[in-house]
Amino acid sequence: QDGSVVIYTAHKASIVDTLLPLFEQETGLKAEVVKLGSSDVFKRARAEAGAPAADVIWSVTGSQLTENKDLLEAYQPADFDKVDQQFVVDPSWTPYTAVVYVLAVNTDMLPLDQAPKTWAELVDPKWKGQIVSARADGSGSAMQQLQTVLTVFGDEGWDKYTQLASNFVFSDSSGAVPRFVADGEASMGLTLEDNALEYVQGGAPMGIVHLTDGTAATPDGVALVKGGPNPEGGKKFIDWAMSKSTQEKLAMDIGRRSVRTDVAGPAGTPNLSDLQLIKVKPLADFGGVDEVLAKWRTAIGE
Amino acid sequence: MPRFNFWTLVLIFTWLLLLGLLFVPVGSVLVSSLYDNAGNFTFANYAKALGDERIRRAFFNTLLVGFGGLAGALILGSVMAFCVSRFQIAGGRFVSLLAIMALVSPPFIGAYSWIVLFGSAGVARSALKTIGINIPTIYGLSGILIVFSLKFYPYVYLMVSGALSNVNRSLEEAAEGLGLTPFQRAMKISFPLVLPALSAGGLLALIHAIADFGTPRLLGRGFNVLATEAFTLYSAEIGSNMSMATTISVILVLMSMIFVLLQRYMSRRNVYHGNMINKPHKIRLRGWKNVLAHVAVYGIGLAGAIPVIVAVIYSFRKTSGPVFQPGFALQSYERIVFGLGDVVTNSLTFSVASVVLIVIVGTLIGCLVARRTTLNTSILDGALMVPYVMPGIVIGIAFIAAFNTGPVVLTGTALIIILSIFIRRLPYTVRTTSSALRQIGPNMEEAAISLGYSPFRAFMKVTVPLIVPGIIAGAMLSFVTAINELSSSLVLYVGRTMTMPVRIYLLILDGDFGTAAALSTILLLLSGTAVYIAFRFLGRNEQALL
Amino acid sequence: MAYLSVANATKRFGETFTALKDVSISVERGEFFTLLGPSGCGKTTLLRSIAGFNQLTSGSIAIEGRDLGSVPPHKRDIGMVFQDYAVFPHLTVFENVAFGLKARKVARDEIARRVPKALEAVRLGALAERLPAAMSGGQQQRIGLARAMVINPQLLLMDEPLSNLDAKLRVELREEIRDIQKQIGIAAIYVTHDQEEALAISDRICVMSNGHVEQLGTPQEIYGNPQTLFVASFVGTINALKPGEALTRLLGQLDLTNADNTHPGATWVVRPENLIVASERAEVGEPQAEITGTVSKYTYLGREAHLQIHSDLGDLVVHVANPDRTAVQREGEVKVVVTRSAVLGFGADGKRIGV
Amino acid sequence: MAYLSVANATKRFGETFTALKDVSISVERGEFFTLLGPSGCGKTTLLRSIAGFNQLTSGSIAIEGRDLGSVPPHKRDIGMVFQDYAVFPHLTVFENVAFGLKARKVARDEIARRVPKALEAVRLGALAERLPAAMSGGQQQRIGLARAMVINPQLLLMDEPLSNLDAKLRVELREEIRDIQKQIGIAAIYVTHDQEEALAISDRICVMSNGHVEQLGTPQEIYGNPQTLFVASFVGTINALKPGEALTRLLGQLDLTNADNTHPGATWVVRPENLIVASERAEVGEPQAEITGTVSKYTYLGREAHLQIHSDLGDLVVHVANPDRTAVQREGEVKVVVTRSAVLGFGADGKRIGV
Ligand SMILES: Nc1ncnc2c1ncn2[C@@H]1O[C@H](COP(=O)(O)OP(=O)(O)OP(=O)(O)O)[C@@H](O)[C@H]1O
Ligand SMILES: Nc1ncnc2c1ncn2[C@@H]1O[C@H](COP(=O)(O)OP(=O)(O)OP(=O)(O)O)[C@@H](O)[C@H]1O
Ligand SMILES: [Mg+2]
Ligand SMILES: [Mg+2]
Repeated sequence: QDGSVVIYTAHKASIVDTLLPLFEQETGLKAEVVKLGSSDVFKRARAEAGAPAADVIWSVTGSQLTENKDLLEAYQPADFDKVDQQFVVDPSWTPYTAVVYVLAVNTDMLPLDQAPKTWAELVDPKWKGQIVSARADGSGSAMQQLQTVLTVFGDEGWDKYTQLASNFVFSDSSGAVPRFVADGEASMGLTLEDNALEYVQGGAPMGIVHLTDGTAATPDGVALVKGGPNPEGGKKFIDWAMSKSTQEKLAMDIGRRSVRTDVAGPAGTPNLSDLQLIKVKPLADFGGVDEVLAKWRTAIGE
Repeated sequence: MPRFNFWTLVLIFTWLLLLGLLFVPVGSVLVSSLYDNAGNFTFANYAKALGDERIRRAFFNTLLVGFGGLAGALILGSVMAFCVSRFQIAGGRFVSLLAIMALVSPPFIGAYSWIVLFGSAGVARSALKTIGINIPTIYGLSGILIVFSLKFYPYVYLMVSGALSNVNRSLEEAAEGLGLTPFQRAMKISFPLVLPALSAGGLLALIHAIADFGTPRLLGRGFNVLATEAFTLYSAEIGSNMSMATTISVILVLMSMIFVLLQRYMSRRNVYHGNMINKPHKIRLRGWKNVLAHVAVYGIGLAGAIPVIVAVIYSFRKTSGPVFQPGFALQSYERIVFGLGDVVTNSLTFSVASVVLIVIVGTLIGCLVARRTTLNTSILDGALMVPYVMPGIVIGIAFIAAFNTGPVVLTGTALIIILSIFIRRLPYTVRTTSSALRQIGPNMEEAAISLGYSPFRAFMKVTVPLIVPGIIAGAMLSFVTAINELSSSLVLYVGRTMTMPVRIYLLILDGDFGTAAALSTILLLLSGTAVYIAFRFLGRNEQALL
Repeated sequence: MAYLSVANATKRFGETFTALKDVSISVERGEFFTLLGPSGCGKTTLLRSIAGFNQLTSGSIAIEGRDLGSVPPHKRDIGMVFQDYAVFPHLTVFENVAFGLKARKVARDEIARRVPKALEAVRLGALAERLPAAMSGGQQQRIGLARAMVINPQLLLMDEPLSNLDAKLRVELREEIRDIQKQIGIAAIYVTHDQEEALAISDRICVMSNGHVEQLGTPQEIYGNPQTLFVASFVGTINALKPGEALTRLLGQLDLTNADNTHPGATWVVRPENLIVASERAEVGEPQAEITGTVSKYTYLGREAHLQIHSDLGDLVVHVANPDRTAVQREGEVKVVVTRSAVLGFGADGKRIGV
Repeated sequence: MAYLSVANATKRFGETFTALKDVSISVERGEFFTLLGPSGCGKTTLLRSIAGFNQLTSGSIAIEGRDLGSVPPHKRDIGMVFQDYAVFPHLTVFENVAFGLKARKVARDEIARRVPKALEAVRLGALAERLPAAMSGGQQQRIGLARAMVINPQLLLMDEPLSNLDAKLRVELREEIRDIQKQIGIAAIYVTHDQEEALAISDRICVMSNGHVEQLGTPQEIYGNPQTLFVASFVGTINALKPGEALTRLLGQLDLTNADNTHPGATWVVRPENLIVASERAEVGEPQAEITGTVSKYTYLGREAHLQIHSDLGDLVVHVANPDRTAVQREGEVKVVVTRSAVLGFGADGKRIGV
């Protein structure tokens, strides 16, 4: 019906519950949310491609948005000029938050000062069975980390990754990594900053390490669905999502990093500029998805 | 002849149903495995799958966990069924309830609970370590097999205990009189006689074991099976490969179909009608035997319910964000109160509606299949096994594709979810009904017919009352699985039609275990209440549920 | 025209086994017709075919000339008593018996009247409210009987309905069955393994063996005038006389030499009760002969006793009536008198030799 | 000491119904012991209690003095034939019969020898490979019998094992049973509803009624000297003489007036076969009397015929042996002779009056 926007999102329920009432208040539109796993969003959108039901896709990994740009309608929100341009990849979607990749450490098992600080240290065989990671063939973030390693070590990339992988235990999803670390199933885990932050704030014995020889930061994005039932509403939503007040709320209350240059990072996190951010090379540079996955399988010994 | 007409109508109706709700939608999805990304017809996906060393290993691993899980489920399920149906077990109903509850183990919470207890830093494992007992972690093949056994034994238990309590008592007594110990007697007489039920229960366990990806994914630590492969290919954020995922699903489905047909072939030759009059007594055991039986029954029941118990306990733990803190609180419940009414109502209405449909349609089809054996009904019976073995997510996707546009638009409605649950769970009731029917000799119906009842009325008056316990047990199983249905509704839900399992799943994705546990506990409570009502309903015949 | 007629009924199970071979019978309205035969001869199979539960391989069944081939069982208006009782386990005795009446839309108060009457008839009046599981074998059998009789069907089919009852009750119940049957003029087909019962109760008997009809006739005909060796030996007992010199001499004394000569390989038999252990000869005006032998076994049976006598015609069994009242020789040498009409001859094909 | 002894066995079903009341019996090794009684009197219940399938409410069962209370059925070394056959449906005939032998770890070749012998004994040799579902009722019953006998148990319990067989086969099989039983010296308890069979086969008979023992004794004692009215009427048939002037006169003629006077309300009965339709009187030296009446019904039964005679002592049934050989009056007025020893008296409590 009029005035209602259908939003597919991979945002956590708690975030949705915090933010959406604001949207409805501010715009007078009604939001109808379908919350899904990040990979399910596009499966759903693609199945419905004949008669799309969604207007907006909200907070989904940038690489996925790019991959499915045929389903998206390019739209530049009002405040586009405030967006940190390092995160802009494709005109079909707009960066919405930045995701920083970190190492989470269980401080009961491994005091923070003894924890590795670099990828190079992580490769050490003494960490065998101590590093939780999601699977690169399932999780986009694990793939990001793989790409990071490959980028950091250059030609030696696959060798190093193979050594690193022999220290891994795999979790079923990237979301489960910090939980494994917090529970003590393993002492370290490769995860996302905001995920780990939640545990730290929740009082888990956990510390966060930003690896000094290369930390990746990638955008999550928001985009308009091509042929959606209420494109105007969708655009309003994107404008709202990129607005300064929303982005501030996101950073302050929720702990995610804004892509706006005029919004500071969440409390207790280093500034982006203080991190050794590297520009992660795209998959294409390593031979494309299939080849990377094949090499990855060899690397993890499957 | 009127009977011909009636059953012919049922037959035609069933075929239409399958056509509309299954073959057309699902067929188009499956056919996609025969096209490459460019849209050309090819067998390349299959060639690739078969040629891939990794998939071959997954294939054997699948068989390994499938049959390992099957063996475990058969042992646990039959031991429990035998004890409960032959011995007086204090609180027998409670045990049945435990078994049913084990089926209500909400998605993903199950395996996680095992890690909480027996992972590297597992609570139970650590506790044991402090008293000097070192047990291995739950990870790896043996862990998967243990969890599968405990997860799927209720299927065997529910089917077998029903059949066991219908075995003609004289047969067992005859064997005992001939000098067989009770154990030998069980092996040589009781179990062969309930083989159809045993194999039906075993089949359910087997199919679920080979289709389950959550457990191997969480506990496998590198141990891959076809289901995890398919799931990974399907759900990968990067490099997802729908047609390959579908290809593997098809392989999985074909494999399951083979087992289905095998089971049908096996049990077709073994149809023994129970004697509904001379039912077995329950013996009161004494001394150590009594203790042993109780330990076995409660041991299995409680072990199977561990995930549920852990979930309940964790739902009351104090949390801070996703992190559990010492002490107990109702925080998790407070957090789900918002919008709880809607999901509860949705879950209840969807599952009740689909169960009502399932019971009516399923009973009719079950009778058709069991009593009118023609080539047509045999094929129908086989075809009905397709939704039985079809991954829910495939059905969900297929439904969206089929009902999003075109003549019937259903996406976003409650009906589409109800129909998807209906078609997925229909085979259960068909199975339970037809296996209950096969226990009843045709002579009762013949007696009624000779007294002037048309076959249909004879059936309603004599056979149906006799299989009502079976139907109710089947309905309960359907209800419990329907209210827990996740994989297809996850694809089909919209904001208005969110159900509890969907919400639980999403909470788990968010890592919000406490809240998920709270919602699971409520789900458990609802399922438990339904089961309890069913118990009350069958009040004077508690055997019925066993 | 016969009420029920079965023509050339053949029933094969599987490829090879033929349970009924070309069976033709006809039953009149009001007739009490019995199928008699050894275990496994096809009695149940025939009965179930008439009821419509077995499809005949070939042949036809008609009631009043109307072919039943396309009439489903429930429209045949039959009452059937099953060999394995087939009592409804979920219904009380009363409900079991009322079951068929309900199908016929009999009024509630009439049911309340007829059922107790039927239960009384089978002596189960006191157990109306019990469930079958709490009843003995014979009691269950009687439920099945009452259930079939109470509906007054046009055709009452009974498969060994009294096999688990004692003689007393059997006699009582078969009288009841007969009474009701005659009274409402229905046809009844009764399967029994009990020759005496068949003789006592039937208007006509059909003796079957191995799937075919051996002889069809009134009890007198069957017993007194058996047409085949099988019937003679199955209904009642016989002493087959050992071939040899002694037999030839005996047949000579009885004027049967001719018949014997024209039938090579014939079997000559005599019924045990037609042998008379006596000093004096019977008074009838027909040829008679005396056989001498020694008593080898004596069996007391209440109303009669059986003597096994060793003679040169083989071991002969002699039935003596009222052993308590007459002094029976239990040992030593005895003389047995046999009359010409007591001796029956059967050719090598088993068919009766007319004399 | 008796081989098997049951002492004061009582069995209650539920709160109210008592199926066995204080039953005590003892069976010797090598003895053939029969339980006889009307349907529902508790025969199966007693048998099942001995086998250990029923728990007695009170009382004890012992074999060779050893109490069986705590011995589970499979250790009792019994062979049991069930009233409902209880043939294993998933096993062939051969496997059914071999079943108990395998449990006893009998060598394979011995099984291959004994099973066919047992199957021959029950005339099922040709059907060894069939499944029970494809067999007739009587055939299934015989599987059960062979299965129980082949193991040569110490105690053979048979619950109406021949109820679905024809007389011929019944006689043959009961001879087989007896032979085997005597030969290996086991005790056998046989439940039957067939009085004649009980009389023919048993060493001793226990007549039960309503859960209690009426009389225990040899066949002669049971039949010839019944101790209660129930036994007299259950085993064989009786004519109860109608009280009145005619009876008083008859008793007077037979010298029984005294006995009648000391037992008010006594019942006087006479067995049908002890009534003689004759012109001349019997020759025995005891008091006899003549009853005059008219024939109201004639029933032909092959070896004998039954006459129903209407007289002022009530309707009397008379059995006539060999109706084919003797000319029996089928109508009109007849005279019936009765001797003093043929008349049995029972007091108001059903107990026999000694005379
Ligand atoms: N489970 C039960 N509950 C209540 N009463 C029962 C039960 N089983 C049997 N009876 C009753 O106990 C009595 C004795 O039963 P039993 O089976 O011993 O009889 P029976 O002598 O074997 O009779 P039949 O010759 O008909 O088989 C019967 O009147 C029967 O109704
Ligand atoms: N389903 C079947 N398949 C093959 N043979 C069968 C089947 N049913 C019965 N028979 C055979 O057919 C023959 C006739 O069986 P039927 O049941 O008619 O015998 P019956 O005369 O009733 O015997 P009984 O007196 O023992 O009950 C038997 O020899 C039996 O073995
Ligand atoms: Mg039969
Ligand atoms: Mg009995």
